[in-house]
Amino acid sequence: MSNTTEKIEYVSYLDHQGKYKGIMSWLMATDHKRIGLLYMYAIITFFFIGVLLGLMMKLELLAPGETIMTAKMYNSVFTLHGILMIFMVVIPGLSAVFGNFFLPILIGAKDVAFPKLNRFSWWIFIVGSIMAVLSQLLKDGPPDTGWTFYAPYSTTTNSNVIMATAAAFVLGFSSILTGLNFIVTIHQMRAPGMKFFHMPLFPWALYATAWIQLLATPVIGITLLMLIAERAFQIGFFDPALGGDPLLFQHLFWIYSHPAVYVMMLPAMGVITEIIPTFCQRQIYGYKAVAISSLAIAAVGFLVWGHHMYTSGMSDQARWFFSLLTFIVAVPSAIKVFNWITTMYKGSIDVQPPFLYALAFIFLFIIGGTTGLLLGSVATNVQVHDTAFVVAHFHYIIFGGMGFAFFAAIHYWFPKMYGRMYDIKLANISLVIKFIGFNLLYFPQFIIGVQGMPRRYFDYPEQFQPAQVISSVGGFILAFGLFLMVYNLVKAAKSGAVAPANPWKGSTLEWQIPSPPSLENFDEAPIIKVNPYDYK
Amino acid sequence: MSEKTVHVDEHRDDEASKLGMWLFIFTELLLFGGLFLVYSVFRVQYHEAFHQSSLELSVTLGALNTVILLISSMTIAMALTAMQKNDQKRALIFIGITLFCAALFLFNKYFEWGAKFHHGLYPGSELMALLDRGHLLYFSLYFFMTGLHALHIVIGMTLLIVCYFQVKNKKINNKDYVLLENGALYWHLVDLIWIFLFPLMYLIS
Amino acid sequence: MFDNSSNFVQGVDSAFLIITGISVFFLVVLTGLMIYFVIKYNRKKGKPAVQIKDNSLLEITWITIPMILVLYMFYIGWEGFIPMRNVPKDAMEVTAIGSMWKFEFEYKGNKMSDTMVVPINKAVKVNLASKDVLHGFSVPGFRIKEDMVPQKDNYTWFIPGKLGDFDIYCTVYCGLNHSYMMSLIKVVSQEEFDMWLKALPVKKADNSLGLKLLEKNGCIACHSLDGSKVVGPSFKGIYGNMRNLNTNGIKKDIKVDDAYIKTSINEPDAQIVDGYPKGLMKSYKGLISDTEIEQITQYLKELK
Amino acid sequence: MANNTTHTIEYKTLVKILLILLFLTFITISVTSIHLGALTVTVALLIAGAKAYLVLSNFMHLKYESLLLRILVAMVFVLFALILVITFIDYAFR
Ligand code: HEA
Ligand code: HEA
Ligand code: HEC
Ligand code: CUA
Ligand SMILES: [Cu+2]
Repeated sequence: MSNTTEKIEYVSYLDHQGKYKGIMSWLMATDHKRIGLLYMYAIITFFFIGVLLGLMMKLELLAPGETIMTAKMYNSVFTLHGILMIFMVVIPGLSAVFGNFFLPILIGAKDVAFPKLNRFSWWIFIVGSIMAVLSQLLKDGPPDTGWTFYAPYSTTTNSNVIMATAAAFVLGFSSILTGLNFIVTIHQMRAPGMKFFHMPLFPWALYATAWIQLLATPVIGITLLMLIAERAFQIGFFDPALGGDPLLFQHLFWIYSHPAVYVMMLPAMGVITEIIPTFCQRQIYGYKAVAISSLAIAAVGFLVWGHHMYTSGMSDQARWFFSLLTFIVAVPSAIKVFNWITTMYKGSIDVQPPFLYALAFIFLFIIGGTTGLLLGSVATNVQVHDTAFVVAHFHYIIFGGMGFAFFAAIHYWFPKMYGRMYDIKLANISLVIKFIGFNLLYFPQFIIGVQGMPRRYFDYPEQFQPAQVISSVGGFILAFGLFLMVYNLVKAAKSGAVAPANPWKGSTLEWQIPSPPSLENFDEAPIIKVNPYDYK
Repeated sequence: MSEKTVHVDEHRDDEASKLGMWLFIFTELLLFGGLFLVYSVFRVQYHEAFHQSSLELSVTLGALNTVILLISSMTIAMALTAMQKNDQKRALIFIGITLFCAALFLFNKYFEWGAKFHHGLYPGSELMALLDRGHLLYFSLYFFMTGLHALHIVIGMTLLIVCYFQVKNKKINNKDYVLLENGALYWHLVDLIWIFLFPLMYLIS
Repeated sequence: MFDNSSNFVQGVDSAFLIITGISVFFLVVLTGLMIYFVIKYNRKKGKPAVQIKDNSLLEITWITIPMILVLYMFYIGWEGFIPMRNVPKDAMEVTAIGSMWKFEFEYKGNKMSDTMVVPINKAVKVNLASKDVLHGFSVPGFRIKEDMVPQKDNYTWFIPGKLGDFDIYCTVYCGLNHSYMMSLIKVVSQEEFDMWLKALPVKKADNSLGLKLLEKNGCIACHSLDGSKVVGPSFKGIYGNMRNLNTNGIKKDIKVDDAYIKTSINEPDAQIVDGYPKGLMKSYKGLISDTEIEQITQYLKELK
Repeated sequence: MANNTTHTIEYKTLVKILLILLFLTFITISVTSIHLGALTVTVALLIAGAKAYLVLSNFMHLKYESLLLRILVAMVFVLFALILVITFIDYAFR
């Protein structure tokens, strides 16, 4: 660091000219902000494909019998929908997009610890995604196993399972590298003087998330490799016909995939924890409790995977053990909800789109989370396992939670990322439409789930039709709301009004710098506050 | 537009690289952890068959490979010591010995696997298909675990070869040797895994 | 208050009601608070925010209360579940066999049925087996569900308390026709049941090698033996019959003989029966030897 | 920003550690060739654990690293042990 600290002229990261020009300046970017945007564009593309597939399923389910596709096609559609949404949208989702963009800024750093590795993660994310797309196109036909790849069906069906699992493997690798990068960044790159407990809470959530990504993902990696080896060489790990044990596959799969749901959820909670204090102009209630509950969720979340297997024929001891731990892992989530709401008490509440999204998030998350409790209780799980009830649970929690948090985040940070402002009224309208559509879409599924409608059903008995129709209509309302939002944001990015550096009067570091930030974020050393949420 | 003088300073943080390497090692440990989990489950179920199958493996060859890996683990640690003492020549010799050991290990492995293949025992072979469950699982795991381990040896060797040349042209020196440190850490990981693989595969008869 | 279609309804439903009750309570209270705060402390009112210090007592309270509540929920859930694992000694045993994509029920004395008939108010133990992949045995009306795992003995049991028909669904995704894998449990009186069981024919042991091969390779999943159309054409009476082929738009009529069957197994896509899609059936080349094909052909000849 | 915090381990120490490791290897092999029944595996694994500890703390310099890193490494092993044990809650009681 020999250069003199001559004052550098401000150039935003969007206009900065480096070694590469044009599109290459993006593809070769090592700037964490550009990589964040790259992830965002890729993920939104996949998200739209996923939504389209979801709507296709809803059309098919409008009436019993075959409506727009064959059973075979339906099976590959929900498989692709699941793979796309889980591995390519929500797992990287918040952490790779907003984590990349804001983690360094929030802790007062210039970039992540390994910028080149960061770029590499994005590349292999794209490679993995291309492989996932290829698995649809290759000769043997699209995979039809569901995103869970349960053996022995996945070891015997003759669709492109190998390609799809290899894609998931590569995507997992990308996720590991992102996690690794964030942990090192948080340990080594905090601005001088910033202790762990001086960090804002979004970095805390990312920290907990990164540990899950790092430690759980290898397990699915090896599991998928074993599945591939089993298909290629007839090794009997999981297929009973070859001497394997299908339940072992389920154990290994969920050892990763349960913690993975917290990879989706923790950053979402982190975002909400940033938004609520800003719009209430009041410091977060119970900072330490919120920070530590993230770690607690991550830690206990590793040990509850068996709640996906209550009816698989596990030992009875394992059933009660997993049920008990599942209930315990719900408590830190409850703590967070209580803290958010208490933060609003005696605040000065400014009702802006990001805040409304946060409220919608809390409402939907409570529904999703508490239906998780019904699933976690062994007796009721027997009734609703593998029914539409589960589908409703995870859609509530994944997009009611993670999805609305994503929207909250994008509305919160949009002015910072692009330096422009969107139309607030339109944002509110689209939120209301989405909220209504969402509940219409998924609430009926709880009801038919309790009545026994199994999931992954292409066709269904007639008594379930009314609920399915309401649900399908809701799907289209939701999609319309989504369209309005995208229209609003794209228009704003192109020609929105210029936004001030701190439109919401936030107190964390990102609001101290110009919008959009310059290449190295801080042209002057940032002022580190002991309490990141100090509004005085 | 003229070149801006925004300087991207040559930021170097050895602590960060080392922490990064350790984290990567964690993921490798859990990758093999998954396999050890599968191994334990099947071993408990097919106790007898695992015993009998392991008789097929040569303890001598396994022990030899253990010794080789332990020695190589020491020499790479010594290479680091040499580098810290600014003794470039010795460092090169020690990396060389390590690479030699690695090659020897792979040679033995080739020999061992070759013998199995020769007897028609390899994944997907007709003989494998005829084995009963326990034996089949044992050999599947044997090939999978030692195969994955051998792959890690190859990766480790590549890393060390890079280190060798970096030491040679002084890119790695006694002021900046974190790459060698990380290469060594990776190599120890390979050793660490073998320390568990050896008794579990060869010594359970 | 609960209907008594089976002995588990009460345990499951009361757990369901209690957990739902607590959940709805929290949902309503928390949402109410949110709305109240938004109105009361709205910035438009112009009151500045009050910075409130953390209060450990409050935090401990709201860690403890949910903790107690979840432990209670766990307890009632477990209580409702325990009986499902304790089968009375005198239960009647029925083996339910799942295969792609149908249920079969084996009663004592090697009697087979494709619906399950049980006498009311008597304990029935259902042994669960699968011939190929995972299936699920779910009877929503009885609140029971357990997976059918190949080569593993799972079981469930129940005491039916109400006459009538109850749906059985396959709940574990098992491939193409997963959503058509359904059956019925008919709960009848003891006398009716005895009569039904007596009338149920004993399954004649068909030891034909060809049939074994068809079962072993999973052909039965797509080709029925009784003339019903499943995924592919039925095997019943195909040998010697005429077939309308429609391969890639080229129509052709052909008589089913040894050679045709052989190509159909080795290269199914070379000759497609009119009305069926290409690529559904995979090639069994290398998996079924020529002698085995002959045995299959032999069996098909006899299947009239 | 040189590496001046890293501890240098003398050649002599490294040789000593290697000798102990070789000795332990020798013990494992001889212990497992006399039949101890179920104990064999336990002993073999305990020795493997000791060897792993030596490699980690000396060859991998963990002895001289920060407390934080040492805790993290321990945490990874504990996590794996927990996962193993919990999986066996299923398998042991089936
Ligand atoms: C983001 C993703 C996400 C998250 C965060 C969760 C969170 C939870 N999940 Fe969910 N789950 C999924 C995604 C997720 N899940 C998916 C994708 C599946 C299906 C996979 C498949 O099979 O394809 C699934 C399936 C699933 C099952 C298996 C269902 C089955 O197949 O039988 C279970 C069972 O226990 C479960 C439970 C829970 C619980 C207890 C939580 C808890 O963490 C929830 C905690 C939150 C709250 C409790 C709400 C807030 C608290 C309050 C408002 C206070 C009041 C509460 C108390 C008094 C405790 N989930
Ligand atoms: C994130 C995950 C995600 C998302 C977003 C969706 C979106 C949708 N899903 Fe879902 N779905 C799954 C994950 C998801 N799904 C999974 C894992 C399965 C199980 C697959 C399997 O069984 O293997 C499943 C299964 C599933 C089924 C059940 C299939 C069956 O069992 O028979 C159905 C049925 O209608 C369905 C419908 C829909 C619809 C209509 C939409 C959408 O069209 C609705 C539109 C949604 C919105 C408008 C709001 C959501 C917004 C976000 C999440 C923000 C995302 C973030 C970025 C933009 C980066 N999905
Ligand atoms: C995934 C479903 C599936 C499986 C499994 C399957 N088939 Fe088929 N089979 C089909 C379909 C669909 C057709 C019709 C299209 C065609 O001719 O290829 C067919 C056609 C045939 C025909 C021609 C039938 C006729 O009426 O002309 C024969 C013979 C046949 N299959 C034999 C077998 C045998 C033997 C097996 C098992 C070793 C088997 N099939 C497994 C789906 C399947
Ligand atoms: Cu059988 Cu689904
Ligand atoms: Cu889970």
